[in-house]
Amino acid sequence: MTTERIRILDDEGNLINTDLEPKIPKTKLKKAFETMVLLRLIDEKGIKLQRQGKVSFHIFTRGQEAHVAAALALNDEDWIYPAYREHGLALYRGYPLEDLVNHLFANIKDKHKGRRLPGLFGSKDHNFVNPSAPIGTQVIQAAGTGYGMKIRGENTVSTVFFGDGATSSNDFHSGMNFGAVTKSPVIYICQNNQWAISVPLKYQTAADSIVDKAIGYGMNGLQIDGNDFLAFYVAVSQARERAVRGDGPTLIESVTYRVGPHTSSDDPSVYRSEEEVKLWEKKDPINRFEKYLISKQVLKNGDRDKLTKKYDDELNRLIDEAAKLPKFGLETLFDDVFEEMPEFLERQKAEILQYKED
Amino acid sequence: MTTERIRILDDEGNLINTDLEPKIPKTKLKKAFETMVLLRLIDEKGIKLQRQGKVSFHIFTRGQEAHVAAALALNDEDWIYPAYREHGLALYRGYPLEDLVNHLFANIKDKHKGRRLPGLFGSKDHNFVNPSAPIGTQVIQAAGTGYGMKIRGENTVSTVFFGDGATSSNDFHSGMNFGAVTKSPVIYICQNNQWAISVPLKYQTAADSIVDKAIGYGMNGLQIDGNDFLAFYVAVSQARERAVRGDGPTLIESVTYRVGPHTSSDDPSVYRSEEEVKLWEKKDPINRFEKYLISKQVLKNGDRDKLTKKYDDELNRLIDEAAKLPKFGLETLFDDVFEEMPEFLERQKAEILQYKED
Amino acid sequence: MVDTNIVGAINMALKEEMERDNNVVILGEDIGKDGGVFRATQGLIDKFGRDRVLDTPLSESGIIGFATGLALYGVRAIAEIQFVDFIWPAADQIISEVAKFRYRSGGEYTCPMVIRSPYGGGVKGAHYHSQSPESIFAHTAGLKIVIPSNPFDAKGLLISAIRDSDPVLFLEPKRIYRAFTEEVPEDDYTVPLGKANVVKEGTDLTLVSYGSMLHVTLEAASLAEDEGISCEVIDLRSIVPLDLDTIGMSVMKTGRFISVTEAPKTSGFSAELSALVAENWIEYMEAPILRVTGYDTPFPLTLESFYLPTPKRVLDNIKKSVSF
Amino acid sequence: MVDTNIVGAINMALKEEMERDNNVVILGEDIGKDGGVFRATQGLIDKFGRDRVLDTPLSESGIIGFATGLALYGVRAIAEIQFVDFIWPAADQIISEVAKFRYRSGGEYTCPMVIRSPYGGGVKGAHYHSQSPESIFAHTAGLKIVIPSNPFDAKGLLISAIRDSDPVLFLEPKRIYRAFTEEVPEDDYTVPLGKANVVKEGTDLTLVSYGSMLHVTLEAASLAEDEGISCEVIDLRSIVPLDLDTIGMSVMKTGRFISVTEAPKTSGFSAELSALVAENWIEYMEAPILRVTGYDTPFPLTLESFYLPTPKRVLDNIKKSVSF
Ligand SMILES: Cc1ncc(C[n+]2csc(CCOP(=O)(O)OP(=O)(O)O)c2C)c(N)n1
Ligand SMILES: Cc1ncc(C[n+]2csc(CCOP(=O)(O)OP(=O)(O)O)c2C)c(N)n1
Ligand SMILES: [Mg+2]
Ligand SMILES: [Mg+2]
Repeated sequence: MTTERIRILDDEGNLINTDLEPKIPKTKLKKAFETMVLLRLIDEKGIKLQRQGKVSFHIFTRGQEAHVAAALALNDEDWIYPAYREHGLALYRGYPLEDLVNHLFANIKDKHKGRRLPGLFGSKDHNFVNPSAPIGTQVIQAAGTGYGMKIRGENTVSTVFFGDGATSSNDFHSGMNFGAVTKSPVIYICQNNQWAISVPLKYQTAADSIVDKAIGYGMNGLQIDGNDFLAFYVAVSQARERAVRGDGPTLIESVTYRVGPHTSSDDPSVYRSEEEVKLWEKKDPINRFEKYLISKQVLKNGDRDKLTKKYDDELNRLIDEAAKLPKFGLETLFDDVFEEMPEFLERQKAEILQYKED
Repeated sequence: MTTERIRILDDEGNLINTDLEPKIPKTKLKKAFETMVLLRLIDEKGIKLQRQGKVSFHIFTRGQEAHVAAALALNDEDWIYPAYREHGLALYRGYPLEDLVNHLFANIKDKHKGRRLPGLFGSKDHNFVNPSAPIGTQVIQAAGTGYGMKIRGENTVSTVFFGDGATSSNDFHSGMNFGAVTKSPVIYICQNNQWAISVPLKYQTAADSIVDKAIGYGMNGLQIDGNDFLAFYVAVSQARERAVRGDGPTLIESVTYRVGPHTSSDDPSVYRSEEEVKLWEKKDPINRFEKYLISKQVLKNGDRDKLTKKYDDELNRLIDEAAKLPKFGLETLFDDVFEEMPEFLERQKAEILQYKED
Repeated sequence: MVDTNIVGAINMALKEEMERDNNVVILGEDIGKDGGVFRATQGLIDKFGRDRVLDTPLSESGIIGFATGLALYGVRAIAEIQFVDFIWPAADQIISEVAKFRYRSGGEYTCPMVIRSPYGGGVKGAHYHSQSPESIFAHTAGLKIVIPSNPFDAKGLLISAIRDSDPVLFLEPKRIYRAFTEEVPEDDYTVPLGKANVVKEGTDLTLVSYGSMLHVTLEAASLAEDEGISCEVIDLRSIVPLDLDTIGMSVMKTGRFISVTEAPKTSGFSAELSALVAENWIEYMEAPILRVTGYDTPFPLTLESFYLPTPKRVLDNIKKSVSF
Repeated sequence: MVDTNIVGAINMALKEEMERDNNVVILGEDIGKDGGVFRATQGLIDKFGRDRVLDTPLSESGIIGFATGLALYGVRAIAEIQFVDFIWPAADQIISEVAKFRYRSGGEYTCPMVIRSPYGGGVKGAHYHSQSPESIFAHTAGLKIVIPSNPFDAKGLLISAIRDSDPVLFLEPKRIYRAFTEEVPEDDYTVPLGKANVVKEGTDLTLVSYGSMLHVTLEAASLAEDEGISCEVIDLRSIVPLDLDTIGMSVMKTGRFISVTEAPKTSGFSAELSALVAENWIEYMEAPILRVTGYDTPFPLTLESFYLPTPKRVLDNIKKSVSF
């Protein structure tokens, strides 16, 4: 049933579809590449910090870095509902690396006030919505936001990311359906990385492809090689155009792979083979994009190493600083439950403050 | 996208597809017709009783009586999860009319002990599962039962009915998905009667047809004229064969129409036109089936009136008897919460029994 | 002033708020042409159009999740759940999302919205058209829960809820939707969330209730009066935030406490009320702290008049308390 | 006898019951090759195969609805919800279906199944890997709710739950999954549902808890002992059905009562316990009936050690009670 998979770069990064090759300014291409390199490094640092007991948890983006392309295809005013492996979109939009590091440490400078698991962050300034942990809930929320844009007559779109596992969730279903019925400007992007923790795609759905699910909602569908930065860009651009034109939402299936463990708590060797991982490592999105950029003279050989070194230094510095900062104080425990603190919370707060020194 | 709609009888009841015409023993055809006539009469009586204040509520099957065909295509050991407009399946399987009437009156002979809204009944003896009211929940339950049949190696199937509105529910999604992934012997039958109370199909889904939803689950799909008894029979038979062969589930979209109000509480004149109803009344499933049966010499002109008279008498008698019976006593309020009554319920029971005479 | 019942008052509040602020949108099943199965939204689609009066697909999870996306974006959404018994498909959106957005984002994202839903028994609705789940949502930090008992409060509380910065679950006592009318101002007024109403003053015993049970409670109080027992009756109006001071003032005066709620007894909101009294004012109590509630069974049909608290059953508990 | 922890004991119970009865099937996310994210189902897929150890799609609603269909059909399903925080998508199946099937069908259809799920804080899990929703399900008539506090009980209670004729929500205190080991019989034994365990006898004050909070409570009791206060500590083991007699015997003796639970305070199960004591034994009470609980906020991360009841906080409440 599946429509053709969009590929512009082959597994080695050679341009194989010049017709579709998008025209992206070099500065943007470069910035995208930098963001992807940075993501790779954040994974390395993150898991090290977790192993050292300095942060409590790490979520990997490794292998799925091509998602950064969406940030180029979208406008900054477009809303993004991430799942939890889309750090690149926030970073590309200018979310400060310092904020991310402080968030990982859940320290006093963490915008979420030390309340979230590291990696589950959002930023209102960047229209990058704070995700929860329950899988799939953001899909329908994104549809609601898209509807808001529609009835206000804005030229923006609402974009949502979710995994292959999430397609089984209740709110994938409601989210796809509500978006399609109301013809709202929504882009649904499934990062089909073949696994939901230890559950392989074949136990998740019997469909030939996830993109086939679009049909049952009367929605446009596109399938892309999710490790192909250019294909990712083209699909999101097409979907965006369609959405702002008033032609309704699109489901994009990005076929990719979760190269790392699910999270720092996971041991994938229990349930999948090294060979499979190896196979996909060969299709690495950063390597492919790098080759393309070199061919386009956006990058030179050696640039990547320099970049890595630069970010490594910067991250080390930020980490050192972040590690020194204290956590939020006990007096903040009752903030933000409601806009104004009701009396019963004032009483609970008074009680707990007795234990401040413990 | 939609596959071809199966039709064997045209809107007038003429045979238009002899290739597909099923071979069904005359006795069964006759019994099916009788059941359909009975259903029509139950609607008439039910709403009258409700208007008279003798029963609290009525749910109509009018216009959707062709569902009785499924009872012929299935074996009696196959499980049926009805929505709430499939009374015909229970009746065809031998659920006593007397039980139904007593259930409507929620009297002391009601198998559900006077606990359910009239029309929400099941019967374990007839593998006809007691439905709830929350829409869609039975879809995944039917999948679970199908899986049970599969792992026990039985040659039975699990069949579930639901409306077009129900396709938006969470458990349509989980039910379709779990059934397909486990390749369980399940038949999903959507009675697409064009309305969910006042919400028309176009506000329910943007899909071209409900049967298109099968694709996204990797499931076989069939669309039928749901007012065509023979098409209904053929589709369920095909789906059943496939299921017991181990080839997995089928979604059948039965395109039909809710000719009556949603329930006795509903006034459809507020939200839909008389013309639309009239149009569909011309495609009446009983009339079409009658014409076919007369052409096959299973029935004669005038048989239907005689049947109606017979059932009218029987129903009147049963209603008179049912109306005389008392309700379940207060001492039964705490039965069946658990298998054995725990102490705390014994205490609550003792308390309430003080009020028995009030 | 118009003479209207609770449904009428709700319809007024919705209409006026939608007129006042075109950023207010309502959504739910059958709320458009049908005007809602209880007619609470009657006429609104004609006045405000489908964009702002959205008949949704049959998915409560969808309704609340969609409203959440609207709320985050800055649109004020009022979602209707046709019967609160059907709220469970939306439990994840309400409990995991709506209630926690402000907190989890450190105050960046907020989720002000109203979830309106008819609740409660007494309408021959059986298992799935009769339940009262307020205590479950009261246990969910971040939600406000409002339950009016009369048309005046219904309108004033609903307007407050719509203008509130936090998510509000607004439970409507369907049993008394049309039970009586009263004068309701046609213009804009609010009844504040978190302030209880002392409906009747008394000296011997404190009765606390809300929603449709308030009327059962009042009847019981009047029966008790006939027997020379003076009951103070408090209508909570909102259970989160709860007006603990008003309860405290009353029990310090009366020394006796009974709450009347229709949900099943175990872990019902009556338990919370008893616990609050027992932890704060036990030294004033002259009798057991009692609850008159529904029972720990699914909601019945033919036996619902026994299942629900009755004036008689409340009265017996009043007598038990005063004769302790 | 084997020396094992709570996860180990649960794994033993599952394995033994699946060996004993091939009608027992388990299902959930990652319970197969992965052996569950906490390893509670480790090794079972190799022993019993995918038919009986079913890795499901990512849908809690699906897991419970599928288990319901199995239960109705006569297969004994044990469903795992990976973290109880993720149970909400299944709320409708649990509350509307599982809990009510027996009642609504007049006893024709029954729904015996076990829903296993890790619950509770203390593992740096933040909002969505830390919650304790037991009171919500306690409010749902038709469910039994079991919460073990040690390996011996975990195995014996789980076996009872699997063999029970009614649906059981079996909440596993993940904070103490691996906190300690003890001797657990290798063979078949059961711990009955609905019988509390008096873990420590005492005369001055009754402390009631369950699950991981039981250990906090015991520590507090031992601190109190140091100060000359004798606490009786009761481990409820199941909250529905509740062993009210054991609580009653204790409070009639001590005249003082504190419950310790980690869920938010408002409408938590502690409220039910306070209410029961206040309605049944107030005349014995010599002090306010107290609750030590989590607070009415979403579950925090860096501040969780303050949020959760601590021995110190329980001790302060003990002192408050005895010095009243
Ligand atoms: C409702 C819910 N159920 C279970 C979990 C536990 N869980 C966290 S991530 C995950 C797998 C998600 O898979 P997928 O959607 O494919 O995303 P991926 O991690 O592969 O990017 C599971 C089961 C959860 N967070 N929420
Ligand atoms: C979860 C849930 N939400 C809302 C309702 C109220 N309700 C009862 S029937 C119905 C419409 C059902 O439509 P459909 O599935 O098409 O079945 P039909 O009545 O047309 O046969 C609605 C909204 C319900 N019963 N359950
Ligand atoms: Mg995945
Ligand atoms: Mg319909």
